[in-house]
Amino acid sequence: MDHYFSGYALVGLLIVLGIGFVATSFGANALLRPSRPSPGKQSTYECGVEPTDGGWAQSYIRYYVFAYLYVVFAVDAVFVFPWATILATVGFGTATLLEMFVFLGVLATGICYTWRKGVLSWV
Amino acid sequence: MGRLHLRYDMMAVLTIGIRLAAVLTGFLVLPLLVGQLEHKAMAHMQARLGPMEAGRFHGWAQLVADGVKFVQKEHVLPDRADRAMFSLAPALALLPYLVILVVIPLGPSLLGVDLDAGLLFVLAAMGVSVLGAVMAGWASGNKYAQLGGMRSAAQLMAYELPLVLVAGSVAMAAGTLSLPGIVAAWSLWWLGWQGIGAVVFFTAGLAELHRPPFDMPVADSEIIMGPYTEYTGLRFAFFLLAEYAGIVVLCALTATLFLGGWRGPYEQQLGWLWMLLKTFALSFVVIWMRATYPRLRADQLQQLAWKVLVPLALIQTGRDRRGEGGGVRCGYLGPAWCTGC
Amino acid sequence: MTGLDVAVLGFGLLMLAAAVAVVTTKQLVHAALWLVVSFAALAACYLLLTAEIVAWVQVLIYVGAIVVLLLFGIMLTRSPTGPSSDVDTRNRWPARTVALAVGALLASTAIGPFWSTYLPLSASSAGSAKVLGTALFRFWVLPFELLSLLLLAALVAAVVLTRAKTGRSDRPVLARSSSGRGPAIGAGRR
Amino acid sequence: MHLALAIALSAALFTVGVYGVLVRRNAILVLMSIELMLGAVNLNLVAFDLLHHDRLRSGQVLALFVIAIAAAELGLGLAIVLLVYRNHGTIAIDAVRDHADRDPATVDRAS
Repeated sequence: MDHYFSGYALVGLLIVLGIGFVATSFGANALLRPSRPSPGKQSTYECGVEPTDGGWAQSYIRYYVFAYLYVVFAVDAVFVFPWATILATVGFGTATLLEMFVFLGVLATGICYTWRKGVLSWV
Repeated sequence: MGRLHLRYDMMAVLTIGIRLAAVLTGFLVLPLLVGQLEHKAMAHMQARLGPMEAGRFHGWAQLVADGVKFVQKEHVLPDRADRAMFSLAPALALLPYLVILVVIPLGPSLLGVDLDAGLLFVLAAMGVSVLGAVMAGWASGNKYAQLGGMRSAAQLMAYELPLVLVAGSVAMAAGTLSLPGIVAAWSLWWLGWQGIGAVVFFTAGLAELHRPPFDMPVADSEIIMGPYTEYTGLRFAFFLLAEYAGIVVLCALTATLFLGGWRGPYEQQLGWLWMLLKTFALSFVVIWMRATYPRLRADQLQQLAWKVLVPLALIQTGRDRRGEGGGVRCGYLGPAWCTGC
Repeated sequence: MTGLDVAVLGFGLLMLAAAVAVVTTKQLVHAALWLVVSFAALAACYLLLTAEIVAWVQVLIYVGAIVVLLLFGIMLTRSPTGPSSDVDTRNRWPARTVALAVGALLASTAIGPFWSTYLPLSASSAGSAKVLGTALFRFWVLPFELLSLLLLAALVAAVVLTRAKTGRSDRPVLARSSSGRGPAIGAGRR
Repeated sequence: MHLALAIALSAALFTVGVYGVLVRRNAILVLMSIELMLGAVNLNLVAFDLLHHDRLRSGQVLALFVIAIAAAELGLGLAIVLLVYRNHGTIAIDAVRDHADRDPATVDRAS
């Protein structure tokens, strides 16, 4: 109990400390830096050319497919961790191992499917 | 009695203070050392001298001078930018690495805190830091920045998976998620056993940090630093610091998980030294890679991740059927099939 | 009220405030980022409840993956950079009424019986990887395997859905993109 | 800590989620609100798991399953939203009425 809460309290303190560090350096920056805004300076940087139509660029759906692939696999990957910690304990042996292999095998099927469908080769 | 309690509390507060101060110092000093190493090592690889002026002796104070310069630079806020997000993104990119450092052990008891779910904590925090790049890319209101943001997000998603899988493989070998626990369980033959995992972890980590040859999201010759295009001054410096802090974290993690952390000759006395040496040796490899390999294309990046690293990581996880320690260690289809039921 | 109560209340209020921002902000990307804040605070609540693994899985999956997915979705549907006026329907008051009614119902039915129940958070390992792993692989094996099948099905579905448009470009579906901006998805070849 | 606190927070979060689902026009924002509701459910599951301490750890395991399934659901939902956007040029959920039960003679407002 003590160890658990004191450990995370330390992490929390460190986060607070980090925010303090960032705030201090931004504050020092605000005091030390000049501030001379001008329209040219504040326009969007496009390699010295006049910026054209908005700050929006079209993206590929392909990014979405890869992102979704990741989500699906990340969801299983998190189950690997509880599994990893108990495999060596008494009472969990080959059966647990095989269960995980079935799980991973189904997912490997998924990746084979996407591979065959050509999703993994960009464009 | 009461006084004893008070003294105990004082001690506890002092210990916590020392730990926090040590983590913060490490966070501020180690990335600078890696940065300086990069300046000098890369210069010598390219038959240059690198920085020589600042601090007189081989330009050791170059990065300090850079920092002083960055603090005094103007913060240019583009008209199209989303003000709050634009200003906060660098902090979001930087802070996760500070937080990760707290669980990395320099020695058996020489660490910020030993979390029971340390490994999962580290992976979660690494995922958060990428949000900084995506936020920066979107908030800049610049096409190149947005493209860079998308690319870094896509890259993160491709490489986080092998990272998570091989981390799971190590956790299985050690039977614990606590980082000191993993180092304690480490033994020399893991080098061969977890070798694939080490390579996959290190490569995927490089990709997550956008280090060359995986620097397509920030390719300066192509999309002018990607998400960081519009950044100036201290906020830009924060992104740089995040990159180098990321190198430190990645190398320290690889050393902890795969190379045995503080383990080595005289580990009782010199453990911290081994850990630091391993970390810096790996950092040198990171720099070496930058000077050696050309940038990968978007399709090559994704194919490397999904067609090479993920299958390798799956193989690594699959190979793990024999762990260490007690319990049931029967082969895959061995006669002890019943023990688990 | 113990310190733990105060901490849970603090993070809980942060979570609620961020959630309110998610459902009221006019900017889509801000909504996604408030969602991050809300879920981070929720993860902190899990941590305080000693559900360690659930907390970090929450951060890993939601912050690292789902929010990025949402951001992709937002960027692919061409959301404006600034605030947009048409993110809400006009029935704001009916929505408020219904939501408050649901909330009141939940609160009255769920809080009542447990008004004075005290959560004994003595076992710090209540949510550790070992405990959850033991439960998962001893009692929840079948749901766990079914989950993999579900994920496989979802993966196949997503591939089919997103590949639909990368096929022939003379499909009637594509021709119906009438806003004059052309097909936005997979429009690298515009 | 008091269980009522967790339940109250969870109920409030669920309320916010319900409001979001009802009031939002943009389909992606609706999906986000659904995630809020699922988060509220998870908070309840975890809190009651710690109360009951059963051998199955049902609450926490179910919370893990909910997170996993929510991820799959959201990804698929977004894929559908992207398709809708491609076909209709909008993802305002009240503008997409292809499957609405009404007289086919009325004007097609979908596109």
